[in-house]
Amino acid sequence: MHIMEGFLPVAHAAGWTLASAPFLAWGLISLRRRLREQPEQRMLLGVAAAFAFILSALKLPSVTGSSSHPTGVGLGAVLFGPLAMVPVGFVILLFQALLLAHGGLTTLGANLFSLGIVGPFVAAGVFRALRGLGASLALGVFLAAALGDLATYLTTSVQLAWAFPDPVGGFAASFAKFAGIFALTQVPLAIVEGLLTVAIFNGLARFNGEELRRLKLLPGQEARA
Amino acid sequence: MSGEALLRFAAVCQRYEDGSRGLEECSLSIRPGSRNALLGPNGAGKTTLLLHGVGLLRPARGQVEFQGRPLDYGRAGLRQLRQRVGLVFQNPERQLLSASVYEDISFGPLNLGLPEAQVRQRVEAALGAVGLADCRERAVHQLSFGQKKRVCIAGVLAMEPELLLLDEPLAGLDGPMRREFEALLEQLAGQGITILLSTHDVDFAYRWADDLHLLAEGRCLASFPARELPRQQALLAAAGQALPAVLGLHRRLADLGLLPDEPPRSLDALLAALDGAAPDLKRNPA
Amino acid sequence: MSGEALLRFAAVCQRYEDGSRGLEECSLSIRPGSRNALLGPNGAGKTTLLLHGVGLLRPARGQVEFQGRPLDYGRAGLRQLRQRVGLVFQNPERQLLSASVYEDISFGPLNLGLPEAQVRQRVEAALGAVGLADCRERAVHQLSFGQKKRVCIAGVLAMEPELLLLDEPLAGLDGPMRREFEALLEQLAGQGITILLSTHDVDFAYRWADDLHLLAEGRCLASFPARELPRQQALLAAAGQALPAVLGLHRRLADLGLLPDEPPRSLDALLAALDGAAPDLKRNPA
Amino acid sequence: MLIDRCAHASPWRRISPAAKGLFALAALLGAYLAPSPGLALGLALGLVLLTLAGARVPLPDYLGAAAPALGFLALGCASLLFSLGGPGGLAPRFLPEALDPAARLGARSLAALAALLFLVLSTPLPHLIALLRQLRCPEVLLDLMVLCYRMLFVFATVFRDGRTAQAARLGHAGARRSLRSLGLLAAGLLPQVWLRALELHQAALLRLGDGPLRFLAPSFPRARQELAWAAAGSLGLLLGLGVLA
Repeated sequence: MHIMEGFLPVAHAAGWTLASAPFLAWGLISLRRRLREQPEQRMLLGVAAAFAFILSALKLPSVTGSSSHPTGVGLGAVLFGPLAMVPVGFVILLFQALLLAHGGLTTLGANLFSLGIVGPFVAAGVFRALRGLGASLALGVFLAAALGDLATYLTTSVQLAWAFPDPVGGFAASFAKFAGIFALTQVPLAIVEGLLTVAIFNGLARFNGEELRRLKLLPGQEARA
Repeated sequence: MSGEALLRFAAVCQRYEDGSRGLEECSLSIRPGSRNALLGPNGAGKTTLLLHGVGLLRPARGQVEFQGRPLDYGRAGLRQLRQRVGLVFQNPERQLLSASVYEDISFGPLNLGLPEAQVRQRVEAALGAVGLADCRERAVHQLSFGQKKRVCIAGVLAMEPELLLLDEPLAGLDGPMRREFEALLEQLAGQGITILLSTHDVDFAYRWADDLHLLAEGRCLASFPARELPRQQALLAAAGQALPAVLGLHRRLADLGLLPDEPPRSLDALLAALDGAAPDLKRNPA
Repeated sequence: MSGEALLRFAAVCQRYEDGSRGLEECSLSIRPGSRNALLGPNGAGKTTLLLHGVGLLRPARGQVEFQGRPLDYGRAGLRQLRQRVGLVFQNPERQLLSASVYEDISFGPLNLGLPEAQVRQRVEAALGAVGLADCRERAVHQLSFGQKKRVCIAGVLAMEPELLLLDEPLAGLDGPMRREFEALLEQLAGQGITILLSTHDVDFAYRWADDLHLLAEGRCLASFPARELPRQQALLAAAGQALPAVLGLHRRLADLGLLPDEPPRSLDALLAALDGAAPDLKRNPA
Repeated sequence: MLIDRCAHASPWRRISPAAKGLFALAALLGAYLAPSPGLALGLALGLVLLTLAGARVPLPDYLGAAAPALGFLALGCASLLFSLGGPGGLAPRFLPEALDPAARLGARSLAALAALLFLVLSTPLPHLIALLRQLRCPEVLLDLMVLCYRMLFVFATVFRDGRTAQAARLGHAGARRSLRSLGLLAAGLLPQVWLRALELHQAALLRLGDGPLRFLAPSFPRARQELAWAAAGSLGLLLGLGVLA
C-alpha cells in the first residue's frame, strides 16, 4: 500500500523525504563500495529490481482479490541484505509511481521509509534473530516476509495518522482507523507474502546445490543463515 | 462437417488488451486423428490460435468448439478441456517450471488430482514415449535444448490428451535433433493422437501434414489437404510462404518429361522418382 | 599461413568450471575479408569458440592470435581487441542494456571515448546500416525479434569492428526475415568486414560462406573452402551435418547428364542451370 | 503496462522532458498552493483536459491509469469523515466538521495526481531517466533504473508465459495450487536473475563498458524553446492561481 501523490501535507512530505535521505545515501555508499569489488553486482541489483517490480505487479489469488500483490521486500532483504534494498526499493517505488501511478513523487520519501527502509530492516532482523534461535529456514523465511510486510503497512498507517490526527481521538484514534481500514487487505496479504516467499525458497532448494553455488546464491544465504 | 470435427474455430474474433490483433473471423476445423500444420508469417496469429484451443484466451465474438460443443470457460469446463487438449509452447525454458525432469512431468497429473501410484505410472509412460527414460533423475538445466523440448512434450503427454497442440516444435533444433523429433511426431500420430502444430518450415509441413491451414493477419485464408498444395500457390503466397523446394524442382523436371505429373511430397521422394526415371534417360542421353 | 590470418586458434583447450568440455585442441584460421561459417551439432563448441574470439574465455592450453599476435588478456589488451572484434549473441535479450534503441547503440562508441558529435554520427550510420533508421525512437520491448537482433548488430557496428562474430544469427527468424537478414550479411561482407558466424543451416552456409569450419566435440575437424564441400561429405557426416539438399539433387541430375559436373551452390542456381539445359532436352524427350 | 504504452504513443513524447518536467512540477506546486478546493479541482480538470487533448491519451486508458490512486483516495478521504474517538467509544461517528478538510485534501490529491499523470502519460520513462541524468542523479541509481526498466519487460514476458504454461497444465486449479505454482515459477526464475546479470555484464564488457553505464540520450532539438514555453506556462499557472485567490 503506497500513499498516493499529493496526499501528504507539505511538512510531512518534506519531513519523510529528509528522514529517508540519509538511509538512501548510506545504501548508495555501501553499494558503491560493493561495485568496486564486484562490478557484476551493478547488473545483479538492476535485474533483481526488475524481478521484484514484476513480482509486485502480479495479482495474487487471495480473499481480497485484485488489490493484493506481494512486495518482494522480505525476499530481497534476506538475499541481498537490508542496506542494498534501500536504493533498490527507491528505484522500484519511483517506477511504481511513474509506470503504474501507484504512489507518487511528493510521497516518495514517506513510501521509501515504510517499504524500502522499515520493511527490509525488520525482515532481515527477524530472519537473523529466528535463525540465531535455531528456527527452521521455512519458519524464518515466512515470518521475515510476513512481518516485514506488516511492519511496512503499520508504518504507513503511522504516517497517515500523524498527518491526519483524529479531531476527537487524536493520533491513536486515527491510527486505529487507518490500520483498521487497510488491515482488510494488508493482513491477508502479509500472510500470502510469507507463504509465497516460503514457496520460492522451497522451489530454490530443489535446484542442486552445485548450481546455486555457481550462481552465488547459497554462500550469501549460508553466511546469513 | 462440424459434426465430425474434433476442434472447430467458428469466426473467432479477439484482440489483445494492448489493442493488437489476435484473431479476426478465424474459422477452421481439425478432424479427429489427423495431422495438421498451421502456416503463416510471424504475427499471423498462429500462437494465438493455439492458446484459444486450450481456452487460455477467450473469443470476443465467434466460438471455439470441442467435439461439437462450444467451450465452457467455467473452472470445471476448462479443467475437462485441458485434460483432453495439451499445448506444448515454443520455448521450453519458459515452460519447464521444476528443477527436476521427473517433478516437472508430474506437475500436470498431480493437478489432475490422480493418486500417487497412477501419477508415477503416467510419468514413466510419458518418459518412455519421448525416449527420455534415462533422464528421469537429471536436473532440467543439464539437458540439451532438444531434450528440454521432449520433457515439455512428456509433461503434456502425461495428461493423456486426445489432441496435442505444438507451437513451432522444430524451431531451434539442429539437423539430427529435427530428424529425431520428426520420428517422435510420427510415433504420436501413429498412436492416434490428433496433432495441430505451427511451423515456418513449409517443406516439413508439406511432407508431414494431412491438412494445411494458412493463416494471415489473424484470419484462416484456407484449409486444404496437403496433397493439394501444388494447386494452391496463390494462397500460399498470400500467407507469405515460399513454395516447398521440391515443387519448383518437380515442375521443371516434369516439364522436361523426366518425372510424372503427380508431384512428390519431399526431395527424398523426388530423388527416388528420378532413380525410377533414370534407366530410360541413361539409354537416350540428350 | 598464420601470418595472413586475422584470427587464429592454435590448439586451444579449455574446460568449464562445472567440468563440461569447452574446446579440445581446437585449431582454425580466419582470413581477412572472408566469410566464414562454423558448422557443428549443438554442444560442439561453436558458441565457446566465439567467446574465445573476443577474449571472454581464456584457453587453458594453446592460444588465440589476432593478426599474428597472441591475445593480451590484460585490461588494456582486451579493450583494444574488443574495439576490433565485435560479437553478436544469439539471444538479443542478453545483449541489449538499455530499453531505448538510440541509447543502447550509443553505449559502445561512448565507451570508446569519442566526442558526442562523432558518437551521434556513428549511431546514425549503424542505424542506417541495419535498416532501422525509423526505429530510433522506439523502445526495445516494442520491437520484433528480428528487429532486436538488428539493434544488437547496430550496437556492435557502431564500434566499427574489423571482425564480426555472430552466434546463430538466423535462428528464430521466419522466411521473410531470413531473406532480409541474409541481404544484411551480404552488405556487411561487401563493406570488407570479416565475418564468422555459427549456424545449423548447412544450405545457407554452403551458398553464403567462403570458408567452412566443421566443429565436433570441441575440435575443429576441418576447414575448407565452401566450394569443396561436395568432396568433403565424410567429414560433414562426422560433424553431424546433412548434405546440402542441392548436392544430392545435382549428383543425380549430373549422373543423368542433365547438368554439368560442377555443382551449383543453391537450389535457385540449380534451377537456373536446368533451364539452361532444358532446350537440348526438349528436343530429345526421353 | 498501460502508462508506458500511452507515453510511447503520445505525440508529446517528442517534447523535451525537461520542459514537461518543469510544467508538471509547477502543477504539483499549484496543487499545494491552490487556496480553495474549487481552484484545485479546476487545476485538476485543466490538467486532465490537457493530457487527453494535447498528449492524446484515450479516456479509457486515462481512467485505467488513475483507478488505483482513486481507490486509495476514496478510502483515505472517507476515513477522515469518521471518528473513532470520543464518547461513543470505538463506534465510528460522522464528523460534519471534517467535510471541509477532506474536500481540500481530496481536491489537492486529485490535482497532484493529474500533474503526475500529465508527465508520465506523455513522457516515456527513458526520457525521464535521461532528464535525471542531466540533473546529476547519482550514477548508481541511474544504472539501476536503466537496467530495471530494460529487464522489466523481459521478465514480464517470461512470467506471463510461465503462468500461461502452468494454466495449460491446470496449475491454477484452486488457491493453494495456484500459490504453489507461483512460488515454483518465481523460484525457477530467481537463478535466472543471476545468470542474466552475468550475461549483461559480459555484454557490457564486450562494448568496453566496465564501469558506470553511459548512454547518449536522443536529442530534443527544440528543447530550449520548449523549456521557455514551459517556464512561461508554469509562471502563468502559478500567477493565475494567485490572482484567482
